[in-house]
Amino acid sequence: MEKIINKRNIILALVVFAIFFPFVTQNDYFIHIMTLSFIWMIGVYGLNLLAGYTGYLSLAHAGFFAVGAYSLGILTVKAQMNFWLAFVLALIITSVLGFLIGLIALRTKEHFFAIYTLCVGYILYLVIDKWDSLTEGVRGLIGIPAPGNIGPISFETPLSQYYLVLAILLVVILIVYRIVHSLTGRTYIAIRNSENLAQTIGISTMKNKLEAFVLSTFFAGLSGALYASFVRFIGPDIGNIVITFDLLTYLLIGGIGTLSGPIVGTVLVVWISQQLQFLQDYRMLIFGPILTLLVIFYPRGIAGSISGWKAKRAERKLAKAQMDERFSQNSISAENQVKEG
Amino acid sequence: MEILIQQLFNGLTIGSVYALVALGLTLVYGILHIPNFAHGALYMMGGYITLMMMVQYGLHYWLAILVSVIVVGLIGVLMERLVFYPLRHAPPIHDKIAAIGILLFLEAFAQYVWGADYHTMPTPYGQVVQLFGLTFTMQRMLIIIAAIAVMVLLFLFLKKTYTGASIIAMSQDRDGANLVGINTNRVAMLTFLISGGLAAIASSLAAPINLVFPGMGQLVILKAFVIIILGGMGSIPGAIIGGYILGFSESLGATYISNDYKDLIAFILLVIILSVKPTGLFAKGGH
Amino acid sequence: MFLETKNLTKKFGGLTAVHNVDFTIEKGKINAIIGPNGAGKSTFFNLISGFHPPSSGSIILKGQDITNMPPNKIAEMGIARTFQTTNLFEQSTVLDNVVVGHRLRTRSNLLDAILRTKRLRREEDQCHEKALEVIRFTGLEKVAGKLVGSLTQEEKKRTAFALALATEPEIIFLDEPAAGVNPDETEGLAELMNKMVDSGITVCLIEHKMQMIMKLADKIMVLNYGEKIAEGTAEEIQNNPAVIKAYLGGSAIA
Amino acid sequence: MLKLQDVSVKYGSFTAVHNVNLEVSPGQIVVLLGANGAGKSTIFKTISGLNKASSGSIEFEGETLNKRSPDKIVQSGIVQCAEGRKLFPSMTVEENLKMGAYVRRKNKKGVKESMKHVFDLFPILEEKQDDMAGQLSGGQQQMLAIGRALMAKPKLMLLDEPSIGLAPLIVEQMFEVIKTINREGTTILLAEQNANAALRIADKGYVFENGEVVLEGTSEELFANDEIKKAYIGA
Amino acid sequence: ACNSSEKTDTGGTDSKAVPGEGTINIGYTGPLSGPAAFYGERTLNGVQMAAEEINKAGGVEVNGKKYKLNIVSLDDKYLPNEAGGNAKRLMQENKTPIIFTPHSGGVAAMQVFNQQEKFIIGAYTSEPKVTEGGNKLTVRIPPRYDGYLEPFTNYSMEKFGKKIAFLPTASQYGKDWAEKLQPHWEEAGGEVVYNSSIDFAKDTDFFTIITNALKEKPDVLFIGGPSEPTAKVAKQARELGFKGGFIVMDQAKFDEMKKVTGSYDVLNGAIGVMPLVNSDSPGIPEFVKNYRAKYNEDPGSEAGLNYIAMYVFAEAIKAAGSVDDPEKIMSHMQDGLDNLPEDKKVYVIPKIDPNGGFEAELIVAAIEDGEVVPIKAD
Ligand SMILES: Nc1ncnc2c1ncn2[C@@H]1O[C@H](COP(=O)(O)OP(=O)(O)OP(=O)(O)O)[C@@H](O)[C@H]1O
Ligand SMILES: Nc1ncnc2c1ncn2[C@@H]1O[C@H](COP(=O)(O)OP(=O)(O)OP(=O)(O)O)[C@@H](O)[C@H]1O
Ligand SMILES: CC(C)C[C@H](N)C(=O)O
Ligand SMILES: [Mg+2]
Ligand SMILES: [Mg+2]
Repeated sequence: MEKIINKRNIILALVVFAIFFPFVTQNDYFIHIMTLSFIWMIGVYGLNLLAGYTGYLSLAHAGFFAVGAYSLGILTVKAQMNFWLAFVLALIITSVLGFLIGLIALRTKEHFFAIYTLCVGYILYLVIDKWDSLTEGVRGLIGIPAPGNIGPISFETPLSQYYLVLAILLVVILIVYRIVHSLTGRTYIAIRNSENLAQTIGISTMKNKLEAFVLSTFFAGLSGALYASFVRFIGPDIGNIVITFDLLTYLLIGGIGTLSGPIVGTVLVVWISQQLQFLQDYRMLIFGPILTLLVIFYPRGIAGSISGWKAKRAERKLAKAQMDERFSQNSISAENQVKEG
Repeated sequence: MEILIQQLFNGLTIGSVYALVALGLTLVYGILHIPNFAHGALYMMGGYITLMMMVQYGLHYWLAILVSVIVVGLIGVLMERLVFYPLRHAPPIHDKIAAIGILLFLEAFAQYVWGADYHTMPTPYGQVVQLFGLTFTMQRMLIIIAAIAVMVLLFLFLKKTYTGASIIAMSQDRDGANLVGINTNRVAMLTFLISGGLAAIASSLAAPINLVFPGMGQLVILKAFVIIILGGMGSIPGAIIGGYILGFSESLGATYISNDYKDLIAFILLVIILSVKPTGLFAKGGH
Repeated sequence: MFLETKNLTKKFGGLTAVHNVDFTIEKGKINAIIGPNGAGKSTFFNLISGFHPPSSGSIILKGQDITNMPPNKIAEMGIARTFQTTNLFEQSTVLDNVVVGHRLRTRSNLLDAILRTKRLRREEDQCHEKALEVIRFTGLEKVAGKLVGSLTQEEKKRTAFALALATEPEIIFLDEPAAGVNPDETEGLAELMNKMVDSGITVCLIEHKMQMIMKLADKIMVLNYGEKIAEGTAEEIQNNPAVIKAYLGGSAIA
Repeated sequence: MLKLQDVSVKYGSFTAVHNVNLEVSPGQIVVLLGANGAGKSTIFKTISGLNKASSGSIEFEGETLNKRSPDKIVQSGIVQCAEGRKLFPSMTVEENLKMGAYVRRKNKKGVKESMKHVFDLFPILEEKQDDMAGQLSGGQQQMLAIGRALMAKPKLMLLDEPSIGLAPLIVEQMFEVIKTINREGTTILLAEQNANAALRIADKGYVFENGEVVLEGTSEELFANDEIKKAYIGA
Repeated sequence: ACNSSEKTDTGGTDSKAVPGEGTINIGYTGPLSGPAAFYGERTLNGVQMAAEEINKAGGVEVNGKKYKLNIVSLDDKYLPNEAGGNAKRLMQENKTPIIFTPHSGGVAAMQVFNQQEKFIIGAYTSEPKVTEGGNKLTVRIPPRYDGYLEPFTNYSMEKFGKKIAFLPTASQYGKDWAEKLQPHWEEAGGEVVYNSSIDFAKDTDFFTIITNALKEKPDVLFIGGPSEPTAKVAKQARELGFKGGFIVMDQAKFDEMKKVTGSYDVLNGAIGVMPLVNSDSPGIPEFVKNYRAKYNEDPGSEAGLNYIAMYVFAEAIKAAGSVDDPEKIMSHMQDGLDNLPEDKKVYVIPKIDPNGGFEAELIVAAIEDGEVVPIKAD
């Protein structure tokens, strides 16, 4: 019980901090970076749901991110559509595309899936790059509008955009939290652990994988659409594999398969790479090794390491408290079913 | 007709380079069971070292390549020791990210040492040979012949020698290899040595027909991944055949379908193949 | 007839692993399959549970043809199985392993999860109840909170049973449940199988431990090179010369 | 020949083997008995160098093995046929056997002879010599694993539950084979659950419980022991 | 977090603050790592060198007070969002009235907020849209290239013939060029027999595409992109037996191409922009000498144009009498051009158009008999 209250408090504290952050810094640039980080986080949560919980590493996510962004961009700039209508359509387009691709991609497994999606991502990128008449090709789409007003609230200023993105992020986290802690989440994790076994206990693996895949691309598309309306210019490069690697880096450093990993990782990496700006052309000389070292020494990511450490402590405690005693009271809770932070 | 033959030759040239790169990648995949994203960076390092040996130390082309093979091979070994070995029990995603870290580092390193601009690699085989109205440059012939020679040697090594077989054995069961007395650490290092060496040969052969620059590895690495998937990961004949399939599909695709979309052709080919055969063309048996 | 196979055949390339096997399983009994290594026993299981599509022949459950159903559908039909090499979610606790076992009997979906509907909560409790029930049934109370990876072989076998039982099967297929388990513990597992039958579940097992089989099985089928060479009660099998020659060897019971 | 003194092995903070003393003399068959999880495989892995002992010493023919790498240990003549077999699944049966002779690879003729010897012991392997190891049935794989270990012509062979998953007829043959191998000069350390069969061919046995040796003695002594009878041989 | 009130000197020129002197921070965001780094570095070199010279000469005097220029440069890996973030950071931490960037994506990303946050974009891009969208604080530095069409077409058609094959770089710049050149060439009575582009970031070998282009028996090849790969294309075209002329788009420089081909002979019959080192603009000798001394290579137009742009901005600041009012500075850009000292005129830029684009004079050259010869571009 105590643990849960603690956890709640931490989350609450983080939320409160996020809400008051703009007042604390008053620094436009920090707000800008933070907003971007929130946007990335949404994409990272998408990746986490698939790679972290279902065990399928997709390298196509920059592609879906770009599809979300370009759908919004094209619908608003070229078709002059109402922002929110375009926004919803962009999400639908990404998810439908995700569904179709998932249908084929999920026939492959493990590394094949990773490389298959790598290629899918590259194809999405190439199509955006080459299909000038629709996407403006390398020129990019200029002049994407900021989010339209919702009633009296407008989203023209950086601050209002910050809060909009934050609100959406919180909803995403809540959704992911609930999924992970539900039977559906257990089902995903079962697939991650052993797909064969999952099948023999009657789980329709294809249906569940597809569900996770579509949801994951949905988040990528959401992230992309928000990005487009925040940066308001997009070029084909946002669909490049490099962006997938970035998302993956955030996830891994934060802790894959954990709930707080995406937040921790994104903030940390974005912050580090901003700090290394002074090194200019040579910053990758430092960043590369840092990345590698972190992966070696914190293989479960920051969040994973912390929760691992906690789990160890809890296990020791548990060993003392007689397991069977608790059993007779029918109270083995599903507490540590999902290893997370 | 002439065009067709010229393009087949072009496809053969570029396919040879692809095959060499893919071979190195597939070997390491076999041992590590991860796609080594840093392989492209090794390719790039190979180009620079050969270039430096030739330009700065005045070595002959072949000698320069030899030095490059050794140095890049050693970089590969270092990579194995410092990064992949400590990560051998970690889940596969970790190796991927670590490899990306190495990739970022090596590219920045090359830029730091040699600058960000393009370099030209001289070659003693600049001659152009015209035969039946077709153009063969010596360098291109060299690429094809040398690549095939390297591949035959590698094949013999793996199939006919115990040391070679130990690489294959280890790729299938690391503990098992240990139990029959194979020094698995040494084999892992050896594999990286060969893999790096292959990358260096590939780039040293290909650089005279293109350029040497920090991002040159990216030209081939993504395609190398397409190839090893196409060929079934870890499969050596698969990598070679896949390399040529891609080479030909690019040169013929550019000629008879569309130049702008020729990259797309290769990737779509792959997607179709994997859709039909989810484990690649040459996936080996077993469960 | 509860479950029957007709002319069931499986070919791997040139090799016929299972060849024209007709077998009937009677409800509420312990059925056993024995045979030399490579006889096709595990393959036979794989065919019934939908892991491999048969090359020809059919599988009929309670009059319904289930021959080409996917594994998950077959599980829903009430067929559960365990694997020869213990196949479990090693990184989770016993309890967590078993909880998902009941997932196939629940209906809640993604939307339920996101909205945390009543149905989801009810079904979560239901899965939990079921898990506790089968854990008790299999006698795993003491290790319910441990990671499966850290269990002993026997406990893993029991966990595999529990997981299979959580799917509420009518029939359960066990592939060498006692392999790697010492005689003392083998007894315990045999008892457990008897308990399953008593609670109405039909059991079908592959085993090399003759002592156990002969005591336990109501009906035995012997496979050799993919073909059925004998079928009958323990006594009949033990005295069948073909079986002795192909499988049991001189000192029939070791 | 082999001597373990106060050997302990840990997995993380968990001590799987605790202060074990054990001795094998040349030409013997020594059996380790014990329930699942008693620590038999752990001992084997430690002797083979796959695990490191956290304390104690392991000596083979007077030299300490503690610091030696697994491949060096194989070279000095200790070969293990491990639990889980650890075959090369996408290599053919023949190639697997060949790899078994890795430490003797220089001696081409010897390798050929050993191969023939193995085929004599397990004719099925000859029949399947061009098949991938991964496609064999469980029992066939077990035979291959033993065959592969034999290819190294070990002085000391560690057999970790060789009868697991084998048909009775084969188990019987297997123990015959073990006896034969032993007679031909290979010392054998065997882990078994099948105490009955194992003690019949063994000279000496150790009984493990929870990572400790709780009992040791000659086969006759152990056979006569009621506890053993009850726990491992079955009534 | 980092302390925002403190001046973070993120690389670049060191300017020790002397009492009584002020500092003007000039921002730069561009690709300093990754595949486009060489391009980013050369643009930055130009800005950097001008700033150092100005500082050495005493700085920029505004209303009697002397200011040193301090270049604050950030890497954006050629990504628009990074450029946008960098601009925010430069504004927040360094209060930069001017931010240079050498790519259209970065410009577009900054144009979203540069008028609210008040800074001038020093846009080193030829994308016409950046100055046509009505943004009042954008200066387009490189010249419009349509002036080249006429002389290039005339020269090539006369000397070699009417059939041309297009093989430019696949960048937007290359495509824009091709789109403009095609109607021009056809109007002059020519024919485009092959039209494609080469993606230097994705193509491993150019033989394939050149073979296809030459199959159509063109008299002239239109090529272009970064100098070195462009040179490779020319060289391989020769290897494949091409005997005609080249139209080289302005991104590639003859002198840099020569380093790849070994001599100008391969390029005989090529027409393109006059290499900066061979041009006779008044500022050239001095600039080339200093640049060589500092960077150990010949300067190209990336360096030259950004160099001169920095000078023009400095003059505009003086003329405006303000170091922190970008609108004021912007309105004195023409003065900046007018006041530019003669010996700094690496290029001759008489005018800035109302949208903020520099209108430079074009200087054209061809390669004949292994020599660079100037060509009249009227
Ligand atoms: N996926 C497969 N591909 C090819 N051959 C296979 C495959 N699975 C099994 N086999 C072959 O089919 C035959 C039957 O194997 P199976 O695993 O069913 O035997 P089993 O009776 O379970 O033996 P054991 O008692 O040793 O486990 C064997 O010869 C085996 O090599
Ligand atoms: N890699 C490991 N990490 C953590 N614990 C382990 C590991 N391997 C074995 N153990 C634990 O060490 C103890 C001894 O295991 P070991 O495998 O040596 O037993 P065994 O006697 O061979 O049993 P079995 O008869 O099941 O093969 C067991 O409690 C087991 O759970
Ligand atoms: C050559 C340059 C003037 C063009 C520049 N590369 C751009 O981004 O548009
Ligand atoms: Mg079996
Ligand atoms: Mg064991």
